[in-house]
Amino acid sequence: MSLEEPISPNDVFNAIKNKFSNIIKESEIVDDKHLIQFKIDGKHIVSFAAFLKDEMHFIYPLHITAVDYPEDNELEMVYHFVKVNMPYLVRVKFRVPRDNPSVDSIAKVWPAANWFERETYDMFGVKFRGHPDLRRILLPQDWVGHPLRKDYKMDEDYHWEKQVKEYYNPYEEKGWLGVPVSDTEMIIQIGPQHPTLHGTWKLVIKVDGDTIVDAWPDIGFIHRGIEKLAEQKRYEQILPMTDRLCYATSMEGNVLYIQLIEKLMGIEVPLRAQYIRTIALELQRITSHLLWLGAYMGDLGTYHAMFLYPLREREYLLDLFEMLTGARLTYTYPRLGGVKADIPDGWLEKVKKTLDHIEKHLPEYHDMTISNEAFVMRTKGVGVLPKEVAAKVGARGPVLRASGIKHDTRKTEPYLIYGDLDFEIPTCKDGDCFCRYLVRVEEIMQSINIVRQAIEKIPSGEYRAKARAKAVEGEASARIEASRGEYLMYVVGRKKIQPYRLAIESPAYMNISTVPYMLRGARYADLAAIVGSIDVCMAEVDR
Amino acid sequence: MVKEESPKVDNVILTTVRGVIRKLTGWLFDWARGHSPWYLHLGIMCCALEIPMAVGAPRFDMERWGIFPPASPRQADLMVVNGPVNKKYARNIKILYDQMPEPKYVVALGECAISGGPWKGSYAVIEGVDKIIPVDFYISGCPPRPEVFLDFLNKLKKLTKQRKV
Amino acid sequence: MVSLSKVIRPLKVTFSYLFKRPFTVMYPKETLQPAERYRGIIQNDINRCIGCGACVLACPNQTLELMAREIDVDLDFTNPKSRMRMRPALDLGRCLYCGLCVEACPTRSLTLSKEYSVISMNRVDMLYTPEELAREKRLPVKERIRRFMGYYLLPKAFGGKYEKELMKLTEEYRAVVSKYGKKEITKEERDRLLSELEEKMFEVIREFGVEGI
Amino acid sequence: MSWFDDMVTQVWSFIVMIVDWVFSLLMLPDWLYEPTIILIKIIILLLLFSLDLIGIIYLERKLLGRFHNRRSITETGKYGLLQNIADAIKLMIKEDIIPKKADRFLHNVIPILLGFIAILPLAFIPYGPRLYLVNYDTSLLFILAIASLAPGLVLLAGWASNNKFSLIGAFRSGSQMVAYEVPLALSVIGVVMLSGSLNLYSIVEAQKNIWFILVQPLGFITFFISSIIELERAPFDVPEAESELVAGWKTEYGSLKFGLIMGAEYMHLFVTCALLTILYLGGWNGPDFLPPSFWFLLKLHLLIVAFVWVRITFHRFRIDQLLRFGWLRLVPLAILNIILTVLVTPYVLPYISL
Repeated sequence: MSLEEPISPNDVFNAIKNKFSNIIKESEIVDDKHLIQFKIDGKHIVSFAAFLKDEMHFIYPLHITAVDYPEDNELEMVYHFVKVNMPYLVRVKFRVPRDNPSVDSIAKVWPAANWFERETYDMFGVKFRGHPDLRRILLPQDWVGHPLRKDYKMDEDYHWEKQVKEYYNPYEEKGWLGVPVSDTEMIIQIGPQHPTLHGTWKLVIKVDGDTIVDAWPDIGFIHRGIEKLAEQKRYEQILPMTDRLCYATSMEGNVLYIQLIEKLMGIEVPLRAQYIRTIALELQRITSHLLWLGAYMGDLGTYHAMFLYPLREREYLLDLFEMLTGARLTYTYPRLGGVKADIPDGWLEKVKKTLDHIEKHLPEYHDMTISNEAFVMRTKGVGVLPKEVAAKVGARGPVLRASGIKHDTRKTEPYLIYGDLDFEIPTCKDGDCFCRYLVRVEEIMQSINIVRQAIEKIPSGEYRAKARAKAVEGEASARIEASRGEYLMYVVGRKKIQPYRLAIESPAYMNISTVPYMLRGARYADLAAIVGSIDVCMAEVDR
Repeated sequence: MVKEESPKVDNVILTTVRGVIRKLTGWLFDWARGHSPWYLHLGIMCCALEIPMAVGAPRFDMERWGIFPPASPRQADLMVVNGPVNKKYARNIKILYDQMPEPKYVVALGECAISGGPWKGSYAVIEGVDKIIPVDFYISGCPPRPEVFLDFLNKLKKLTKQRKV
Repeated sequence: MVSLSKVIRPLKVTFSYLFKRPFTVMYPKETLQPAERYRGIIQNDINRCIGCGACVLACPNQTLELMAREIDVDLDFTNPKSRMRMRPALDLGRCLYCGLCVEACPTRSLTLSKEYSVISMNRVDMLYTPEELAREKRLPVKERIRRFMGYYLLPKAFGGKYEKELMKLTEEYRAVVSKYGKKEITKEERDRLLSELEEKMFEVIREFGVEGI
Repeated sequence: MSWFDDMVTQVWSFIVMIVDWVFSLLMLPDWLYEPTIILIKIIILLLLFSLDLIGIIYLERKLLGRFHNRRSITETGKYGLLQNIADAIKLMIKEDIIPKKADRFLHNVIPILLGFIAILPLAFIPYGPRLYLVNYDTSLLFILAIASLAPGLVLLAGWASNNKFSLIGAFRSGSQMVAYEVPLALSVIGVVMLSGSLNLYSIVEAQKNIWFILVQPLGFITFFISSIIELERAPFDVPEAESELVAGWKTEYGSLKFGLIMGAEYMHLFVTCALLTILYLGGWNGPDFLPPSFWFLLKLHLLIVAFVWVRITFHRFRIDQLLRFGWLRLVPLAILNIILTVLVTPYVLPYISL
């Protein structure tokens, strides 16, 4: 069974069942929810993961988190796994005692799980035995308490006033920077506010002369605790928070959240609403890629012409979104059972005209980049992520496809109406910055082609089914193909109108964790090209 | 010490001359400060896509008001905070604020910077930038339209007169 | 060697832009019309509003709060039965412009306006009393703070340690008003207690740094 | 064309008449007469040059806008003309911060020295047939010598601001500038061979009926590219505003010092474009409907448009690509250019009016 060879969910289910029959307590395959679920005994998670990775060729652990049940004094660990061209998600759950829980870490088997386990330690206090570098990831290192536990008191005031007054830097004191530095090496901190980092995260680099020896990304500078806030708000009130998840693509956060709640409550969505959502998603993908193109070019050369041409095209698309939803950036447009309001008349013609305009300008972008000697010299063969490393390390979306792996949720698990639209998935071979540019521009053309097909086939009909949020017992997990990669949300519903636990996994979170693998051995001046090519959206990473 | 001469005459001449100079330079300095606000953008969250990016883009061009985005805080005099400030990032904002030379203004842009916006009540977010650095102007909007920032730049001269720094 | 075509082609593209019309909208003279559905600052028609509080519940950020109107000043706004005569007030410093309250309003009195430009020098300008929300008139800073005494919007507007102090004072303020509502204290005694609390609140706000007080 | 000469002579004779009147009034000694004339010439030159400097900065920012398809600087003054004056005044009234452990004296002196180096070559550039301050026989050599002082000062600037990043930036820009004086000088040899003299005035004289760019296209390209690198402008601004160094060696310089450094950068741009026009585009030679010095300024500003055009289209190079590009491509090109001129001169000589 190679990595990309399609396989039916039942064979996977049976293969796993008879391999691990002794440790599996419960196992079920739920067809309408596209889910294979196992409840296993926690001690064998490492062998379970190793089997999935080596024999079954699963591509990466999509998400690792925990749910806190204080009444029966237990924490439930939830693992999601994904296989290319296998439409069902594999969810593995097991219980762990609540006071100082400890679990075997699968980071050795799958380096992609490294950051998820650090985050679960940060938020729940679950100690992962054998984890290479178990530190807090989102909260400051000297934070006390684990916020996502139910009994976490929120008024414990972290001493940020003291920090502000005396420029006290916890890192120097705690000495996590105590990395062995030989005489020719130097530690450089590229601070949270820096033009090339496209957002507020810190990159600590160990430089030997001009080559980078090692790199440690440090995130959490806009961590807002969305998952904790979501537990206090009703289902409709969480909607405005989801479009501030990834601000460049807020429609994707909205549609994913609404689809998750519809899956939880079993609400049917009329066909026209599905068409409107697909068109909005694909337009949002074009906007996000154009934004990345502009920011990346501005990164490679200040005041470069290509810094502003894509942003000009993006203005046309923002006007379209303003006509459709009422806001330029934060839409809150989908509602339970459909969308807030129907398409305004004359909107579809305007969309067609805008897409023709963008298509007319794409060859101009190619002239300025592919046939521009300076761009080719800066990006060819820079920041290479080979195919096997990309799978192991958990790169997502365009970064994964640029390394040659043809994985796209729109094809593996067709949601909305992607099933009956024909489009291909662009991939590239050698996984360097130049390939990532090619993959993203090709994706713009594919999205234009998708929107055109959807506009022809859009049916008339009502745009929203009668549906109200109600308290539902159960859990659900939904995933879509966001512009930065595979995007997953997992919710546990209890008797109340508010979600008991809402877990959000963002693709850019994993793409940032691949930065050290690209930077090792790269040249110091290539930092801008490599970091820029990942298309990082920090609000989605820090949640 | 020539004391007996009429001190009033000297004072009158001195004060009028000094008054004229102060008036002229006052008007000139305000005009200069109003017309070349070099801004230091922090680019924290969604407002970063509206104010520095969309406003710098060809459609709403902020360079028409003379904004030249310098790279280092040493040469900036308008600090635009455009996102939520969380407890891990507070220290960096204070350092950047102190590095900027003296006639400087802080613009709290968008709901997150004014009052923590949608994240009020979260354990990690500080409610409003004015808890860390003195804020001169509040611009509401989530995110505010690019025209609002252009409106602000247009009125910057009058606003700086009221806010004597 | 540097292949010549890879140098000439990009130069040709940028040269062509020298003669194209700039794409800039000259803001003060030509302004872009916001779209027909644009979500600007909300607007409330005081006569159609029945004070049901559906918008207060729908708001994800609790930026709306029911407030006694200017005409019946000494209404006891603490007991829930007098809700019918109260109208929503807004704190624009925390409003997300998401439009959920407009959808929740049963009598369609809350609508979205096309205005979007709010630039102010102090934090209190962002609090909108029901009359200001209906675009009737703008109160000066001192009157607006006095109107907001006793409501939770005022302490929430400042946040941090100011919010804790003001919240305590607001609780005392509301206790006095409800006592007067239940006829336990006389009008003069109430006014004396309230003016004391107002002085303390102004002290805290002055420390926060709002001009014009 | 001659109205311009008459106007200049009238103005100059009027000034000389005033100086004589002042001398006779105040009975000043004779030896003082010559220096005051030179002093007045310098003052006039600096006044005109600062006007042109503001024009250059305005031209560059407007061009940046037009290449980006946007309209930049329209709000200050009539068409934004007063923008640079506003910037200059604002920079004057900013507070001046000197880093704690930095070398105070050097930190203050270096921007002034940089400005001085940028202004000095102005004296040797012939703006018109009779419009020049000084006419030395080796003025070209002098200008190239001044240009080679800049890397030393940049290194001192980086060291004086006591900041790890600006020190790295200073090393890089120093190495970059030193590396590119070699092709600069080599490409000039071709012109000197053709015109037979180091004096800028006679070089322009030699180009009366044939511009050296037609004879020396290779020399023009190498000089153009190496001067872009010398000025640290966009496609090659590796140290300044590079990804990991916030603003290269200019990080720690605050208000007026930053203004001086930026001004020195644009003055250096003016001097380089002047050199380019004199060496290759035949300084003030041009058809008769315009006075000669207008031709000189027109060509100069067209070259500034070319500099901005290159800045817009190409991305920034890495430091190693830059140095490899310099040593392995520019220097051989320059040497090839010299060899070619040796072969070509017998055919070209009759056209050159010595």
